Amino acid sequence: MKQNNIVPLDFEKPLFALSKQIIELESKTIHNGNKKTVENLKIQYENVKSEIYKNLSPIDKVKIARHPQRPYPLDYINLISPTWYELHGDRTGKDDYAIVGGLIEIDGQTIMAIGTQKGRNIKENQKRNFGMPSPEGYRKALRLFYHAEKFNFPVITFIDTPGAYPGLEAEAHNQSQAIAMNLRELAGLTVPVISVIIGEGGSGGALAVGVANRILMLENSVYSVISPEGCSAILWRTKDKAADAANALKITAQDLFELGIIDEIIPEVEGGAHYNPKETSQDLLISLKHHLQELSKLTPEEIKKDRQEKIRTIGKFLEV
Amino acid sequence: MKQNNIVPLDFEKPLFALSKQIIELESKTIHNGNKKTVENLKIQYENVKSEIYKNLSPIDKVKIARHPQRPYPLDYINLISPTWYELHGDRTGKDDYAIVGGLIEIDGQTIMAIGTQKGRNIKENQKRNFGMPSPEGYRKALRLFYHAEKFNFPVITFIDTPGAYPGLEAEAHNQSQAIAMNLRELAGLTVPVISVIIGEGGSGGALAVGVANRILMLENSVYSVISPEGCSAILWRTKDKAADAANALKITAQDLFELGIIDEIIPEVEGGAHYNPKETSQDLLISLKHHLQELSKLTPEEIKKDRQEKIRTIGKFLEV
Amino acid sequence: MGLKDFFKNRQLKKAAKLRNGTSTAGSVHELKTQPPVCDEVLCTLWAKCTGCNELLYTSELKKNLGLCKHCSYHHRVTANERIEQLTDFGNFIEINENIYPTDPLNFTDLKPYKDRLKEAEKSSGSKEAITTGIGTINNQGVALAVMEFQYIGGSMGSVVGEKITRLIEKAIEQRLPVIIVSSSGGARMHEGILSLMQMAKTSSALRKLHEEKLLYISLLTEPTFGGVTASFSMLGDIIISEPKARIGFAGRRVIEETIRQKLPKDFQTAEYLLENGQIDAIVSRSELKQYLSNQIKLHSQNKSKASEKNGTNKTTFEKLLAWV
Amino acid sequence: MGLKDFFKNRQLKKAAKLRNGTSTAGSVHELKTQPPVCDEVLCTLWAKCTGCNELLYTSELKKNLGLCKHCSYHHRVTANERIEQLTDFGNFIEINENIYPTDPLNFTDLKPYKDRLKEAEKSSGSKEAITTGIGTINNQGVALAVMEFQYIGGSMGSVVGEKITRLIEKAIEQRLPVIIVSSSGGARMHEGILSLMQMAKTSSALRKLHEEKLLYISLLTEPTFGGVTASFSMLGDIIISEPKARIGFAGRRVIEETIRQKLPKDFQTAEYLLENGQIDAIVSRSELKQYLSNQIKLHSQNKSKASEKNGTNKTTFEKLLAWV
Ligand SMILES: [Zn+2]
Ligand SMILES: [Zn+2]
Repeated sequence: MKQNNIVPLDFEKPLFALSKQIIELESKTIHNGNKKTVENLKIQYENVKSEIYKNLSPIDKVKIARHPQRPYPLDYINLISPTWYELHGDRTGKDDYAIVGGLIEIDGQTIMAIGTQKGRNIKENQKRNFGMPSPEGYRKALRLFYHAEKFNFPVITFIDTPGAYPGLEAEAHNQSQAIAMNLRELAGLTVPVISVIIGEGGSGGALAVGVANRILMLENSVYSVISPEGCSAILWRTKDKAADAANALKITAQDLFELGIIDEIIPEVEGGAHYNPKETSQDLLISLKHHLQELSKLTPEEIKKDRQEKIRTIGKFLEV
Repeated sequence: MKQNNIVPLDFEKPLFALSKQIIELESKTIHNGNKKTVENLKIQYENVKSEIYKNLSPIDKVKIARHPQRPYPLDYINLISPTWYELHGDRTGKDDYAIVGGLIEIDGQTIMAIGTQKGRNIKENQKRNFGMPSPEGYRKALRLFYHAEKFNFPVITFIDTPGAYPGLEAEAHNQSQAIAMNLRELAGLTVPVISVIIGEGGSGGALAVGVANRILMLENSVYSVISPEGCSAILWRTKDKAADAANALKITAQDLFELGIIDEIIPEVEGGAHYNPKETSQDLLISLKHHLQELSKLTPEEIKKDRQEKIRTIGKFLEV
Repeated sequence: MGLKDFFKNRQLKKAAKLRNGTSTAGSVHELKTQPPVCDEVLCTLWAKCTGCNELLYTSELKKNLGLCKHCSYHHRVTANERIEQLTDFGNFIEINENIYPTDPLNFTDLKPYKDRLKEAEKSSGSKEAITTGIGTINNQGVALAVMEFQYIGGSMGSVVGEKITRLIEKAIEQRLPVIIVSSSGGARMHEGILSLMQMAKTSSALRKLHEEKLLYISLLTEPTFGGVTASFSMLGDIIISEPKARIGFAGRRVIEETIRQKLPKDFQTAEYLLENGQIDAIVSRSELKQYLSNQIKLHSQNKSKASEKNGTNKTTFEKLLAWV
Repeated sequence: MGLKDFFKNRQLKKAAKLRNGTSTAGSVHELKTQPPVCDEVLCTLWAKCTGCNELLYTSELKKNLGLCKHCSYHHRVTANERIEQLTDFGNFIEINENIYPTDPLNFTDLKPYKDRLKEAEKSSGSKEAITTGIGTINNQGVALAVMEFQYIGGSMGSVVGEKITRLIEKAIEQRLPVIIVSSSGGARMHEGILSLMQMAKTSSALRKLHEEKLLYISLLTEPTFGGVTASFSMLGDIIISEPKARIGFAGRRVIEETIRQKLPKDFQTAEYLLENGQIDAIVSRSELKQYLSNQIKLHSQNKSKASEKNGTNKTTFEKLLAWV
């Protein structure tokens, strides 16, 4: 019942209020026998809680996915690997901190881990540009993809980004080409690639590190061609229809699973991974191990073919 | 005898003075019979001329190699190929005009031509940075090397550069790595590479487009690990010993041929290629055709091996 | 004979020619049997130049490939017009023309996606935002895709992705160079994640094309943005653009809102891209066919040297038809 | 027993150990039979820290790997000291130690090159600007090259180029990772074009290593410039640097003269390079051996999984000796 300094989301506020009430009442009633009220409140709490979290709307999930305390790639890396050797830079002029990459170990096997990394506070977000990569970030990732292929490292990407950065320099340095090259070259890798959407999967900026043999999503993460707000602004011609857009776009893990885009949903603890990063990371690790194990049975050419065939089939159309 | 608006170099001044004298005298003596003097002067002219050009010192050749009217890559390309499709840009943020690249044709075969390009005047030199490439220029060249390999185009590089640009942005964008990558990747190409030093071969900045199966030099071009002026400043601790440095460094085509670095010296007309670019370009074309023909007999793997073995043997040391 | 009649006649001739040639699954391209589709500007007698505001005869503008005779501004042309401009007379056959969009997400914003599709077909005269096919350019075979901006802003949904992918696969099968003419606002939101994934699908197909060492020329035209630029459009061996075309990843307005400053006037123009090393050349529409033709020739003659003994190098359209 | 004696003793032990092991062509590394070579600063009792000007016991400084105990400034160490710091006790054997410089151009500036060579050998205690060999790092075999800045500014002439090239060839032959520790002012002018061409030679060898998918870690130390940076130094799969090391292509003064402005203070430092995406990490000397060891392990364990059944993965130095 203790919320561990978790910042409540709007739809969680009734729950937090109840929790506060219970705690207050409990401390008061230790010496008088008013246990019955507390018991009732606790039952009420559980009911409210299960109702809230059972009926999360897509836009609620967007809020959880963007929760400022949600675990980021470096948190998961820290929780699932004994090793972390970060490798920096695109070699041509910039180290983009919105993308991190380096070596981790799973079951004594070396893995190239890549993540789009948000900051925890204003200062860190200035450094990491709120998790919005520049072309140099994608080119760093590409360098590390090649590195992984050279040394036979499977690649795991952790995705949590609002999208590629829409900035002047980003355009001048050819954001489009940086993303496009990653799409093409990821498609051609002969080592396993597993992508995990851990928060926001923001359009092309996410896909640029998300062309994979297996795509996993955390239960409360979202993945979309455009942000609900952006979609609302364009199609509804107002910024206020983000919730409608979130519904229409089919962006939740459940939606994407049903559409056949993703391979597995990793469960989160009630309320979201930020309530217990450790538990979520262990579930994630089990899943990663499983998929790594499966993919290890394939030859390099089969791994590449597996990925390309997976991508090839995506799309719905009518052929007469 | 007419100098075609050629700017004289210091050691050519006696020659230009004589020439002027002859022309003046000739026009005066058309109606009086003073032909004898003119005849004598002409004989003197020829003697002076052959003496001057026979005894060019290394620093004289440096001056010819840097002559502002010396033909540049685009001049030769224009003179030897019916086709010129320039390809621009490194795809990541800049088109460096100090390096030009594109497709030409020789004997109905497509060739990737790359050149380090100086400007003819101040404005053009601002654009082309006096022929000193930036990292982006070398990366453009690298992109075109890969393009050439993909489509089975032999590569011809025309080299005339004081060197890679020593600038702040150039360092920030990793000039070193840009050059180094070109060295490594040129060594690995499976299509023929022929390099021609047509003017100044300035150190690593020249070598970055000069790792080749065949290295040719125009008769009055130079190729050096450091400019004579730079060497003088460092080793003589004065800027005035450039001539001595030019001697010591062994930088002329003749020197490099004797050292086994280059494969052929392309003759220039007396005084230098700028006196007759057409003639020099035709000699160059004949030579290029010859080497292309020879290299066309090799398989891709043999072409690569030929280049690597050529490079492998360079160096003088004592092994006991 | 008026100009309109001339065009119609010419198309009917082409259609006849094509019909005689084809006996396989590929059907004749729409262009060949219907009158040219015009947007409002082009179909009135006069049009105002977007570049210089001069008034132009629309018929003359059309004859002039959509270029203003005063300022050379390159007006947008339809996919059909583009195909006509680029390929040899009568030598283009559409493939996969019977792939239609669906509404996989049951998407409705202010209007159902299904309705938008119908309207788009009606207003653009095109069945989707792209036409793909096989044709010849100066007697050289080519796999050609042309996007239709009039169809929901040339947006890429499942159909565009599938058609491009199949075209690339066909090119690999037949050893043909690929040319894609882009004009798009980006991914088609109404198909959600499925449209995003078309970026991966087309890029993955291009990875195979790359491995096969076949030429891919990407032509960028006004405007090319978003998921299209960030996938197949920027993956050309050769990337060229028409003059003044606006090309970018993010839209100008979004960037200005993000960075809170005005952008330079030439930002995201073809000229800006050339300056910033992103494209190989800017080619005027009047020289485009020759440019493409020469590039194809330059990129095939070295390989073909080996096979010279097998006879001529030229691709007859009849040969191509047999492949469709 | 004084510290000096301790060092000497230790080296003699190593030498003995090595001699027992080696029966092939490779001879024991110089380090093992001669007292450590000190430069003027290190051999006096006290030294002034380059970083903070504090006075330090030279013996203590040496024991502390050359790091200042006050400010952690990384003082330059000799190639021999570096080898000692990185490789396992006694487990390094020099190869190609009998390659000597010549004077191919008969070069004389204010002084004949021949004289400079003699002086350099004397002042540096090294026979050239590099030492190459095979050793182990935490029981993992490695091909190691360490440049000696004291020898004509660590400049690369024919010998440096040849030794690096041979080391890489040896690594390919024996399937060993390569580590090169750079410290150099650039190419050696006194060998003219021959020194320039060593850039191509070493890079060409690295191209082969790359194709063989063997690991190459480049360690940049104070200072690394010119033709060395612009060839093998910048071609590492992993490129790391010691803190505050100055690394670049052109020298600071040359750039300031060219662009006519002052450069930022941290320009061309390791920290600047990291910020500008040019290196993977800055690693303190005290953690260097462990870092290298872990990287080698990380880069070999996936491959070795397949060969697990063939027994242990560890490289004994004896195995390595047999290869030299
Ligand atoms: Zn106009
Ligand atoms: Zn200190």
